Amino acid sequence: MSETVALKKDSGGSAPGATPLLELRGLRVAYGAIEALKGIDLTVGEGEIVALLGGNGAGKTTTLRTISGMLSPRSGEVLLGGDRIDGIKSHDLVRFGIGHVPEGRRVFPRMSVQENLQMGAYRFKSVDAAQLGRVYELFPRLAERRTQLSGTLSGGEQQMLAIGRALMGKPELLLLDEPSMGLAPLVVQQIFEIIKEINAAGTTVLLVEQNAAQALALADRGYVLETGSIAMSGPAREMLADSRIRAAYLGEGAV
Amino acid sequence: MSTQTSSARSEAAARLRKVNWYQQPMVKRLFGMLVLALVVNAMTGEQGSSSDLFLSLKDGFPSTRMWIILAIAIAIWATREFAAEPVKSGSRSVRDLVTQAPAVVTVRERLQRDKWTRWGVLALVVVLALVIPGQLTGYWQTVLVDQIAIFVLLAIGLNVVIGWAGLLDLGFFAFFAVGAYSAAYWTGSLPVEPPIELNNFLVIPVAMVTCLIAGVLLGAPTLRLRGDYLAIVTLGFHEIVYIVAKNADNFTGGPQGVPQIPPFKAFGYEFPVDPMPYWYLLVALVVIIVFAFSRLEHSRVGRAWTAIREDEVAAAANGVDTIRFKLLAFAIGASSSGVAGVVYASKVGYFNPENFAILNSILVLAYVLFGGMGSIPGVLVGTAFLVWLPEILRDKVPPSDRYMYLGALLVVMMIFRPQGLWPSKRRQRELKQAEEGIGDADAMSEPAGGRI
Amino acid sequence: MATDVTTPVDSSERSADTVLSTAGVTLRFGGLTVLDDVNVTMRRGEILSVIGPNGAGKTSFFNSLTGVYTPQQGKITFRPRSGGEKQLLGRKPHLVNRMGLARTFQNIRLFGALTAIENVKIAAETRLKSDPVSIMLGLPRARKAERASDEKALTLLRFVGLESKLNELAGSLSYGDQRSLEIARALATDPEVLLLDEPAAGTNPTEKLELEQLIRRINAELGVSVLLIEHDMRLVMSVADRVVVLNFGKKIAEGTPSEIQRHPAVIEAYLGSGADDAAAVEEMIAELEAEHPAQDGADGAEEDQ
Amino acid sequence: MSLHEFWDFLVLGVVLGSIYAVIAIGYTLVYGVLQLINFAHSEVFMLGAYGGVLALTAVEPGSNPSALGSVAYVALGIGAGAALGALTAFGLERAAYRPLRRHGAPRLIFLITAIGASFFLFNLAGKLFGRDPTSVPEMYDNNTVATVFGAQLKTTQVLLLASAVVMMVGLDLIVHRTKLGAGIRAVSQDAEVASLMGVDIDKVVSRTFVIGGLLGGAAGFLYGNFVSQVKFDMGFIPGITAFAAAVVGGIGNIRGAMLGGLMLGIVETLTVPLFGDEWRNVGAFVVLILVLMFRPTGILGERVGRTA
Amino acid sequence: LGLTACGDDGGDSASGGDSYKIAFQGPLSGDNVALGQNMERGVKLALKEAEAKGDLGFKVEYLAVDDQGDPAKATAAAQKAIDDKSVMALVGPAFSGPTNSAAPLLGRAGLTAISPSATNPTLTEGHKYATFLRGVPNDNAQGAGMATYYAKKLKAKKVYLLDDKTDYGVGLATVAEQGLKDAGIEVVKKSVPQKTPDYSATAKDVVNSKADALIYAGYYQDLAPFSKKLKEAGYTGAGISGDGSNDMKFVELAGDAAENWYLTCPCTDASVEQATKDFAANYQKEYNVAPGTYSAEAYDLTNMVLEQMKGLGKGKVDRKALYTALSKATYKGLTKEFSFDENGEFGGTDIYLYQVKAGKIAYQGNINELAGS
Ligand SMILES: Nc1ncnc2c1ncn2[C@@H]1O[C@H](COP(=O)(O)OP(=O)(O)OP(=O)(O)O)[C@@H](O)[C@H]1O
Ligand SMILES: Nc1ncnc2c1ncn2[C@@H]1O[C@H](COP(=O)(O)OP(=O)(O)OP(=O)(O)O)[C@@H](O)[C@H]1O
Ligand SMILES: CC(C)C[C@H](N)C(=O)O
Ligand SMILES: [Mg+2]
Ligand SMILES: [Mg+2]
Repeated sequence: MSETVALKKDSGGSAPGATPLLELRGLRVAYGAIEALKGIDLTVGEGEIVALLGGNGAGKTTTLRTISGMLSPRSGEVLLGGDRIDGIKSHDLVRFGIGHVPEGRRVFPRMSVQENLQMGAYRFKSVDAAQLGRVYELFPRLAERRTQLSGTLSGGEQQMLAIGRALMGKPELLLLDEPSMGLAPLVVQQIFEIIKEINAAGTTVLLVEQNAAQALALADRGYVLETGSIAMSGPAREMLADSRIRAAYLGEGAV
Repeated sequence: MSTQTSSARSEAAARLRKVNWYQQPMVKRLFGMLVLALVVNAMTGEQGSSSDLFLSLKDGFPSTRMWIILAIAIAIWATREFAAEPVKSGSRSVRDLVTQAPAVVTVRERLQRDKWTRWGVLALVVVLALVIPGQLTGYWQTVLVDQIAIFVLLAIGLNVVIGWAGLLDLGFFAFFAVGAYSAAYWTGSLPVEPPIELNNFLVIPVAMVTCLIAGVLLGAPTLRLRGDYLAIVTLGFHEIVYIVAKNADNFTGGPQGVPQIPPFKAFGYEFPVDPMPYWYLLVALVVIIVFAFSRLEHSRVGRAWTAIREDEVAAAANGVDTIRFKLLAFAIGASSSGVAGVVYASKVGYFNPENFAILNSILVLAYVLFGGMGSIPGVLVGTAFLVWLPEILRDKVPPSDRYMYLGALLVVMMIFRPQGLWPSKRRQRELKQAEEGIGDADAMSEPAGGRI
Repeated sequence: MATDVTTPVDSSERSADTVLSTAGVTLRFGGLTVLDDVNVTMRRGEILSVIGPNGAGKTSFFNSLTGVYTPQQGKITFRPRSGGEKQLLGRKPHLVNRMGLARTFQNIRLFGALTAIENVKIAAETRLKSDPVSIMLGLPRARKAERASDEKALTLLRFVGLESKLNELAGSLSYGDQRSLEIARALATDPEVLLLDEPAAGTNPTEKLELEQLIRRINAELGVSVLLIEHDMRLVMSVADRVVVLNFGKKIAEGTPSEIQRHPAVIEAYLGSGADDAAAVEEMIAELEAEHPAQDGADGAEEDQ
Repeated sequence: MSLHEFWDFLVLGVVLGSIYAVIAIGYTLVYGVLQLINFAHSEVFMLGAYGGVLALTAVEPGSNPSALGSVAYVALGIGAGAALGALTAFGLERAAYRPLRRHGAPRLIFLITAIGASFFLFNLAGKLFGRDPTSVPEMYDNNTVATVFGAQLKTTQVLLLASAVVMMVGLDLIVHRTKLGAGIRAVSQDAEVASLMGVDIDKVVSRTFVIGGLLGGAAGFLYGNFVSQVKFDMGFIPGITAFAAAVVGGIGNIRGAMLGGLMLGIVETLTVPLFGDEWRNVGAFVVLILVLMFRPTGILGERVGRTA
Repeated sequence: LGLTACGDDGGDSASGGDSYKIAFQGPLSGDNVALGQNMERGVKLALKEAEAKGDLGFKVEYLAVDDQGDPAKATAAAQKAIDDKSVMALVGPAFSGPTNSAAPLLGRAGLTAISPSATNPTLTEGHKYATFLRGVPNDNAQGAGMATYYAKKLKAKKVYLLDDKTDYGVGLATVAEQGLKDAGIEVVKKSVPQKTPDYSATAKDVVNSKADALIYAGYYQDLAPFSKKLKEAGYTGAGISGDGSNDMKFVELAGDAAENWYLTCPCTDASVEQATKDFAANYQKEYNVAPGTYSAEAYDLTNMVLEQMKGLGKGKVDRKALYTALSKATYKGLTKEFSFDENGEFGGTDIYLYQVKAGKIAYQGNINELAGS
């Protein structure tokens, strides 16, 4: 019922789209006494790639987990296409077209590649063969290893599988948590390429990355999270040029 | 196009976000209380009968008792829902009055700071432990010696294995049996003659060594197994020891058991039937063992155990000889269990394989966890309490229902206070971290997947 | 098979200087060959980096060196400073560690519920003698050992810059601190060779720079040889003396960083046009800077704790 | 032991083993989703037995029911047993394990809770239904149905074997062919991520318990019928053996549980003529230890170790 | 902690001299409770009647001591009676195993244990338990009776002899084996411990052994499933079991499979024998069931104890005196005349045979007479 509609990419790509697909308003999230998000506001326009940057423990993962319903906010709102979705459990949220590729890949190790992909389509009555074909087209490596147990895949292959699995749910909004972590340079490039392709095909992307340079090179806009608050935001290209960003996240001239 | 889908989405979102009346926590809690009331009603009802299976159900549902219990349940629920604040603040102020009173605070601080105060308190506890039981009736003295003290000794040993080294041992009681049979053997009470008959006191070290060896023999082939597997293998070991005790009639005397084991004798003094001398002996043993073990806990050995418990691979990679330390834990635990076996055998004078039924291993484990795994005071208090409880219940509830209450208590305790009565600091931290999703609080195995 | 692009080193010099060498190491899991005839030689005092695509067998190589896995074939020889030769193949992990090889893990593995100093002490104590009996009796020997391990742990924590967090729980430290702690713990076993598995994964560029410094200091100040697995080429290129490249379990190249960077097989299998990509980003930045005259970024990096 | 006798005992072993197999599946299923040794499963089994007997007592089969009547009674017994078993398992999960799951309690806590629940349940059953055994009403004439290699197969044995096979095949289909099965497998491997795929964890866990309960309860009734009496503490020994069987087969692996169950049933039964009845449990546990020594994760357990 | 609170909890309140207690020890919970209950009711009935008559001059109360039929639990249970200083005598322990473990304690405490049913022959050997008195013929008689019956009456060729590994079962089986062998009968002797859940393999073994007769030396709770499995395995020979199985509960549990089983007992059927008819009626009235195995014997022994207490007189009853009196006394009870030799052993050797017929345990009469010897 909530089939994703392919949208053309906003040609301008710089400003938030007219219709923000995702909106966070004053979001506060805490683990027990520790407040990990201290009231953040963030929007992702339809068709955009937005990069969320920040140091370790800044709260990036927490943000994504809150959006996909694994954590519930202490206060604040999460809106998807204008509707409040905070408080909805993650397994229900899947129906709203949110795909989440978690930190550290987390494939189902004792299922084959194909079974993992089928799990991605769990929310549908049956697995859409065409979509499966598209994913295999996007990741020919996975097609080769259809029957291999995914626990024995290499890190990069697992990352591809995790993304492919999320795509099987035909998400409108794809949340990616550090997709380049622990991957070989070549694979990192491939992954970024693929993200670009997915986005071009109409999926909106919220990308969390440590690898700031590449993330910003890819994204339309960016946010920087520092200890639970948004420290900076703006068009990606401008952020790339910002000297503070460059000092802190591109490793230039520091120390 | 997208307007249509988005309106469908709005509806779905609104529906999913809506909390129906029956989903309200308050209502759920009411429901829970009602179910609980019915369970309590079943627990406290008439003893059923195998010739009329419906007797107890017919009698209890419905009955006046049922209505009363339901009313109480609803009253408790209502107090919690509607008058929680006054009650809580009341109890808080009482607690503050007690815990924050200047006198209490200074005492606590002195306890924390001053080593000598601590020693003083400990000495006082020991003195009380020596004096008070003298005032009890014979029955309770017997319970204290035959059960509480013996189980305490066992629990301290098992605590080393599971609380410190994190090895899930479901067959611990088997070592107790080994100790008891050693005592029987070396005092010449078994069908087979020992090479020389020993004084019971001398049997203690012999039994310790025997159990130590048994511990190592059991441990060596099984310690490479993952936690859960270790559990079932040790359970199997216990079963095997039990069955051998029962069936190797020519050696163990079989199910008829071992009669007439002589009591302790020293310098012409023979321990009488009276439990008190045994009590002093056991207190001495407990004090010595507690003293030695707590030194161990805060030494490199204790730290190595913790390391193994938390991450065996990392421990080995940092030079910790994991097998050796695990065996050490097994052996130490087993030998203290063996001591308990000797004292028990000498005290009661008669035992048979049923004394070592498999349920006991599970019980000791429950005692350790109830008290607070890894914490010596916790284990002492928890075991004493749980052994005492069924005894006191004997007169309060139908005797055969006692273990029903024990089981219920364990479940409630694990849900509301999983760290145990008196947890160790380390263990509490582990639990807290486990709750936050960092690491695994027991070495039962590598986490095979995510947490649920 | 392996294309060795280094200028061959004088063999006598090599053997004299070698601290660790593998010969024909082959590891299989079922039908899968994870390491295939791997020959690697590490010189005393160098920083040697192992790179290669995901699943190339780097971690498995570490696991084989440290006794976690036992390769089916091959020889692993360790030459301690004290002289002699020791075979490591098939040795248990703790014994390998005692000989002088220490490691960290790809996914940090600390003892989370213990404090920072306790973590380090556990490692330090494996080098000290005190038996359970003397501990239980509280003999002076045991007390002395306890003091010694305290001191050693303190020194090492100071070395990695964690002296202010001695009594914090390892599990509650920040990611970067956990990394440092894991390294300190490894160092506490007095290794001659330190094996680091992707220490820079998941850290940001600033933290990477700090890590780079730490690795250099370990190498220079403590005289420990370092074997480093890393995907971050910037770190590898700047810190490593030499680089070994694995692919599909085979060594495909070996050489200095700059040689490796230009090695066609390595570029194809591993680096891709990554170097160019980075360059492209640089270019783009330069362009942008030209457009918007540089902003003042004086109050720059305040983000790291 | 002559060959003929061997077949005799083998048949008995297979019958006993198939019961163990069905119980073992309950352990393995729960272990799969919660990594929990559900000690209380033996009580699910016991209550299932009582469930069947209660239902039969309520309808009171006459002494010699007709053929059709026999079938109806057996079906009623199995159905009621399965129902009470499922209810017990469901209640257990709700009341005891779910709260623990909520605060991510470590597995040891789960284990002790399970032990506590087990104590509670079997003593409660003793309280409700009396502590001495109740006989299972006769539902059919226990005739010889077939002869295999000279060994006679009785109605009871055929009934048991057939039901066990049906249950096992059914379960295998559910787990490998249905979405619920996919959900169970996903939750067992990574629950959090499963929920990201749209799997409702609570529901899956709950249903897993219910399935295990259905099987355990039905097996309980069948076993009660097999040994002709039910008793409040009847769950303990078959429970432990079935648990061992699950481990022998490789815990978490459903087919392994079936294999392990059969194996232990056969070994246990063959021990009787070879060494005497008193050693039967030793046989099972010796097999357990031997298997684990050579295959530390059980016969069909996973072999992939974790990379450091 | 709480321990101190229970100091005043023991219950040694009485012993003023006008109130005593008589305890009964046996399985009152756990397995084989029917056997314990039969006796407990006999004891209670005796006490109740004495109270109603009111000619004792002091009050006598009842104390239940539950050993669950388990030797391991018997010591703690007996301790309860020992600790209660107003307990003057203990009827029981009911089973031989628990007697073996508890009697030493009772002996040291000087508390008389007078058992209506513990039949293991060795219990009285060499007077090893100082205060144990047996009020029943021991299993030398019962085992021999079984053997005689098989040899003479049923002319068995091969007997499968199974014991349950309890003191009672082993004792009985040993005697029976001897008797059978003396009569030239082939014997296959095996043991299956009590509480074995599944008897199908053993039943198969019985059939395979081609024995034409079977002796089960154990209690009803195990015989019931065993007999069912025997039937299922196609065993058609004779079966005989002892007093441990002689209870309606056996028939209830085993159903059809119990048919034709012989049961022996050193006890008579209270409802049949003339002397106990009144007792049986009162019992029936009080408990709404017919008296069971050893109900009447327990009743008799309780009365014997009461008589001796009365003889000692109010205020003069103590454990020691009572034991001395009892050990020398002769008492003519409803079932038989009770007296003890210097080991505390009972004099008689009469064993009676019963058989399950049409779902009832039918009394047959004295076994030796029936066997025609
Ligand atoms: N399960 C948890 N329990 C308690 N605190 C947590 C938990 N998960 C995260 N935190 C804390 O919340 C804060 C934000 O963590 P988060 O994982 O969102 O950071 P991040 O930006 O994703 O970092 P990284 O780059 O390391 O992935 C940190 O201080 C972290 O310690
Ligand atoms: N215990 C094991 N059982 C089976 N296969 C294994 C095992 N350990 C590693 N492998 C396989 O060996 C190959 C090499 O893995 P390894 O972890 O060594 O790669 P890596 O080079 O460290 O990769 P990455 O850069 O992603 O960490 C992979 O295909 C992996 O699946
Ligand atoms: C009550 C009786 C059946 C007891 C049995 N005669 C025994 O000695 O144990
Ligand atoms: Mg993160
Ligand atoms: Mg790796």
